[in-house]
Amino acid sequence: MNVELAPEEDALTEEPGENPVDSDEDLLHRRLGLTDDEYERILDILGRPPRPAELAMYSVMWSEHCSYKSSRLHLRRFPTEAPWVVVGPGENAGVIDIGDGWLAAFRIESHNHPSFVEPYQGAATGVGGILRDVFTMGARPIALWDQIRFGPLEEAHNRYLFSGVVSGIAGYGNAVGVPTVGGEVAFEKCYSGNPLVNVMCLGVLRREQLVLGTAGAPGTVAVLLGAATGRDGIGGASVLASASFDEAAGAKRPAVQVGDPFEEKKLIEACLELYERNLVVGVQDLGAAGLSCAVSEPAARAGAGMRVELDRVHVREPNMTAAELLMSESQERMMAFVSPALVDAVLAVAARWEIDASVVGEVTSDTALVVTYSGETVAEVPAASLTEEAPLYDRPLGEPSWIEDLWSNSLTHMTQPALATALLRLLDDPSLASSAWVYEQFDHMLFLNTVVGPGNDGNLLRIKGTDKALAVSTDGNGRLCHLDPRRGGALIVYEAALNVAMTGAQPRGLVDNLNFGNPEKPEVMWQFSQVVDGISEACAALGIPVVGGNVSFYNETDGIDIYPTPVVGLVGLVEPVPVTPPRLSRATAGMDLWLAGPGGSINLAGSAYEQVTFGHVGGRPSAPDGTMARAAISLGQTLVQEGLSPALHDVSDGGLAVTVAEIAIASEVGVTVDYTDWRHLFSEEPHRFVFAAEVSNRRRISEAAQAARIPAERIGSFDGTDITFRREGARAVLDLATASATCRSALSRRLA
Amino acid sequence: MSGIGVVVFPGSNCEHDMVWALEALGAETHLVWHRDTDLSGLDGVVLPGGFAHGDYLRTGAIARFSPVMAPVAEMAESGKPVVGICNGFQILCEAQILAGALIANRDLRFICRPVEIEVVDTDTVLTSAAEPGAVLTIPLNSYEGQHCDPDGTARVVARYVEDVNGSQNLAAAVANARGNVVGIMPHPERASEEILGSADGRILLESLVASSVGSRT
Amino acid sequence: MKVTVHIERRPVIADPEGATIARSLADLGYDDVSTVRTGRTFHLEVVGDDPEHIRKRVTEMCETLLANPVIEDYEVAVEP
Amino acid sequence: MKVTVHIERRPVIADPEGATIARSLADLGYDDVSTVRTGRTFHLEVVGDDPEHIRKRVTEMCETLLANPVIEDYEVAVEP
Ligand SMILES: Nc1ncnc2c1ncn2[C@@H]1O[C@H](COP(=O)(O)OP(=O)(O)O)[C@@H](O)[C@H]1O
Ligand SMILES: [Mg+2]
Repeated sequence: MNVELAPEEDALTEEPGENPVDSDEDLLHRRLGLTDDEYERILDILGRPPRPAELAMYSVMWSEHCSYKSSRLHLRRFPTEAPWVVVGPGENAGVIDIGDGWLAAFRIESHNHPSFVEPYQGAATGVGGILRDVFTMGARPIALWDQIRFGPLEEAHNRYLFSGVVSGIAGYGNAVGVPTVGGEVAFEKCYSGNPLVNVMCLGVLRREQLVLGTAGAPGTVAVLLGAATGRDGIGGASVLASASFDEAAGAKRPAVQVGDPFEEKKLIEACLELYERNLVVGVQDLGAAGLSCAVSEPAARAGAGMRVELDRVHVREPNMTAAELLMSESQERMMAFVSPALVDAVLAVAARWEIDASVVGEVTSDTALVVTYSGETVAEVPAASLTEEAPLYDRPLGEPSWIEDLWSNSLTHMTQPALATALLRLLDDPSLASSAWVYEQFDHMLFLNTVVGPGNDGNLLRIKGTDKALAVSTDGNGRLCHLDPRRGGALIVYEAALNVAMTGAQPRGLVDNLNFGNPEKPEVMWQFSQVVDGISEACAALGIPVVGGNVSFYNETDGIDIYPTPVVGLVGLVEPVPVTPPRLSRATAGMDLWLAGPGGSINLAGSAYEQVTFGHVGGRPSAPDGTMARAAISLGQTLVQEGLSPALHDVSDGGLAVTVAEIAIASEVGVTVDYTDWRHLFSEEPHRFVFAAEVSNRRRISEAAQAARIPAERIGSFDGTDITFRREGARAVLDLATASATCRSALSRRLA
Repeated sequence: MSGIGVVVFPGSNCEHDMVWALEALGAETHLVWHRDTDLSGLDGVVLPGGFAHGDYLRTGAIARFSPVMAPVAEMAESGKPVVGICNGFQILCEAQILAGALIANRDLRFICRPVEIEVVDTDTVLTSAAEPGAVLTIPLNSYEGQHCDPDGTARVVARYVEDVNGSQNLAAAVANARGNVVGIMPHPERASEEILGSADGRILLESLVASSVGSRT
Repeated sequence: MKVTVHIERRPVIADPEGATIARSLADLGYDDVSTVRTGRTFHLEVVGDDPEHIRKRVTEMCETLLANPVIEDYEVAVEP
Repeated sequence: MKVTVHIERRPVIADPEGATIARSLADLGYDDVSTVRTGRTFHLEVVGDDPEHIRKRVTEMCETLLANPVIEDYEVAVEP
């Protein structure tokens, strides 16, 4: 279930085997989504034909979703090291050291296909799944972020998916008692048949509480905790995650899983008590591939084997087959590995929290995974053969024939629009407008840590009992990545880093969620490879380690792939917590408006302006500049830490015009912006941010900018009740009330 | 055991926030598990926010039968402060210790944002320190936040300045006749520090702490 | 035996869900629906074979837990 | 005319709420209840007098809005 990056892994890279076109669909292994070559491989491993339950296990464990067979080779290129990295990719979540014995654990995951099939439950179980990845590490989950993408709201089905997904996140996240403090929402045609639902979770823990997904020494007992096992999402891992939507919609529906946030809440509290009292050797959550994954991965990590008795699994339905029990994706389950002497203590904790628990297996000294059911041996396979020995594909890459044309297809000789109208139109675009309609349905305040909440750039969460705060921003931009996957991949990392700096924090670690089309198409694999390089380059330039992630392929409908849409979640650290945390709402009348960043260049390629105004997506985004990025980040940090600015906002979607308008709207104060070339107002060139500051700080700000080696100039001031763009002779005026009303109601109006 | 008890039901999630906010005011607090039945010595008790028993069946419906609710009812009888916040308010209504019931918000959406409430009755354990007519900004965080009172017997302690969820008489907080049992939908503990956006909730928690100490016998 | 419990909101009590559904039905062109009221159903499997006794017990369950007398009415049906 | 719609989760789909209700009934001493499944009911007032036509329309409404065909079954009863 997690990114396998082990470099020592021998890359026995193959061309993926294609089934003959006349493929006999009745062959069980094909019905389970295994290719003939993969089946051959199983025969080699076992030296005999697999039993049904064994085939079931291989099919889910070797699915794209669980084995990363198409992506592993590329993911190895990510920079994953830094002195503060405690656990890198490969475990359930990445873990970094934030000082004084405190660690932060985080991970991001997608639930795209399930959310398409059933938006409420798909999104809800996505939240449940990412939470388990984090508290499996010993951490208390403190916050969630959701990144959701849909087709245009003009289509009823997209409205249904959007509101269903938002309700699902609210329904599960609020009830499970973990605040959803931020995220991203975007709308593009390419997501119409194929919404993207990604969720990130952050947890904190004391160093001594860190737990890994290992089975421990022979004799260790496997205890299954939580919900009873039923026929939920049977085959979901291999089928839902690898079949494309058009088929999925109808046929796979019975595989829908239902989330139970109440069970998960009890499971969290029970597990945290187990960790506190040192009652477990290791823990593994049950997600995709359910029991198969929860017994094989920990055994493989421990280089051990395991005996599992399926009869002992507590079930919701009678007469389940061994295969069903092994593949079931029933939610809210955890596998704890416990030394025999402590089993009773563990069962007592489970009883106190009112969750079911059953002893289902035991770690053995060999390396075989042996599964019995009603007295019979239903499976006997090398544990590692399900995980480390999963197929690894080096799929062909091909630069798309159309990319050059796309680059040369930029809009030329545009004339200056009516600025007020153009801005209002952008503020009314669902992707740019206020997402308050979304985040006000999420509890984003629980735990009293949310010092900078939704509606700003990065979020800032204080860690009570310390002087630290963690900053998080999640960012993606399918349009830029479509135009240039390599630059796009780098640009989203730079945006996230700048968002984090807008709270005064220093970037510390990154998780990525790579949402792509069909990897069997060379252009898609090329986009994937390019994005990995782009993210790697930006992370290297900023010294940010990648500590985990997730890959979602086959995001296509009727053969049309989505834009390559990587999403990154960046965690930063700030200490001490700023006395007056910066917020977009903190600009006041009389303050200067500053712009920091490389001036000059203008590029509207991939900009919201071209998309919203002309429906145009073309041209080539500018190459990012690592040096300038570092300078912008360090200036942002200085301004916050020295209290020189109460309101900072990076220039991203919609360019300078929208960015400044967002501050004015949030602060309920007018602003006047001086400009020379109107295109400057809509260009989304990277490494730039605006900020509000007291007039008395001018000198110190200029010095700080010089010290950081980045241009910073005053481009206007806050006052009055209008948003005004001024050039000698010309003035464009949009009254704040209209701007604000339009921006705040853009989503609700379209959903009413 | 003295001080204020904060009850933990399976599914509660605001108990630690409540303890944090009360202790910041110098109060002594104790977490009380829902199966505990000995509250002797406690000066007051808070039923915190959250989703007791997952809000299944009806919000608060299952929690009201937890063993702890018997002694909570006795404390209410004896005149000691009993305060329910959000889910705690719902539980007190289900237990019919407070009048009315809480149903889904008018717009059928979860609402998490600061709202303005006006204190209209300062003769209760939660409002004694507040000025009559004081307008406080306190975060709301509920789906079943619409108070309805078919018999019209509820004593309204605070009103929403704007109609946010359809509550009858704009009731944001209601009390029993004696004023020692109060249920409130918005979360005072979430408005207890400037760094979190508002400290308007402190005055309510200070009232609770003062009346708890005052209730000692 | 199988028992079905129907729970209805008392007519005087607001039914935001019903109102919202009626509105969205109208949006979808089903404006011939004048009102929608929502209710809940519980299907119970109860051990025993005396319908009268079982009805009594389930009625008790409604009084104590399944229904909220302040805002709801209920109906118990024991299937033959 | 009055139409009643009953909505049930498909049997294979988990019903955590029903399970939780069953557990608390047992806590209250009603341990003779072996399972609880939850369902929803909608009472519609529909303009018109042709029962067949109305049944058709309401069935449509179930498919599009009232039920979630992915995990739920429904039943339409037009009252005479
Ligand atoms: N789906 C969502 N859930 C919660 N908060 C969201 C969501 N989408 C956007 N937000 C919040 O709205 C604000 C603006 O989002 P966005 O435009 O993505 O910020 P940025 O442009 O800085 O990346 C951010 O604070 C973000 O946390
Ligand atoms: Mg930003």
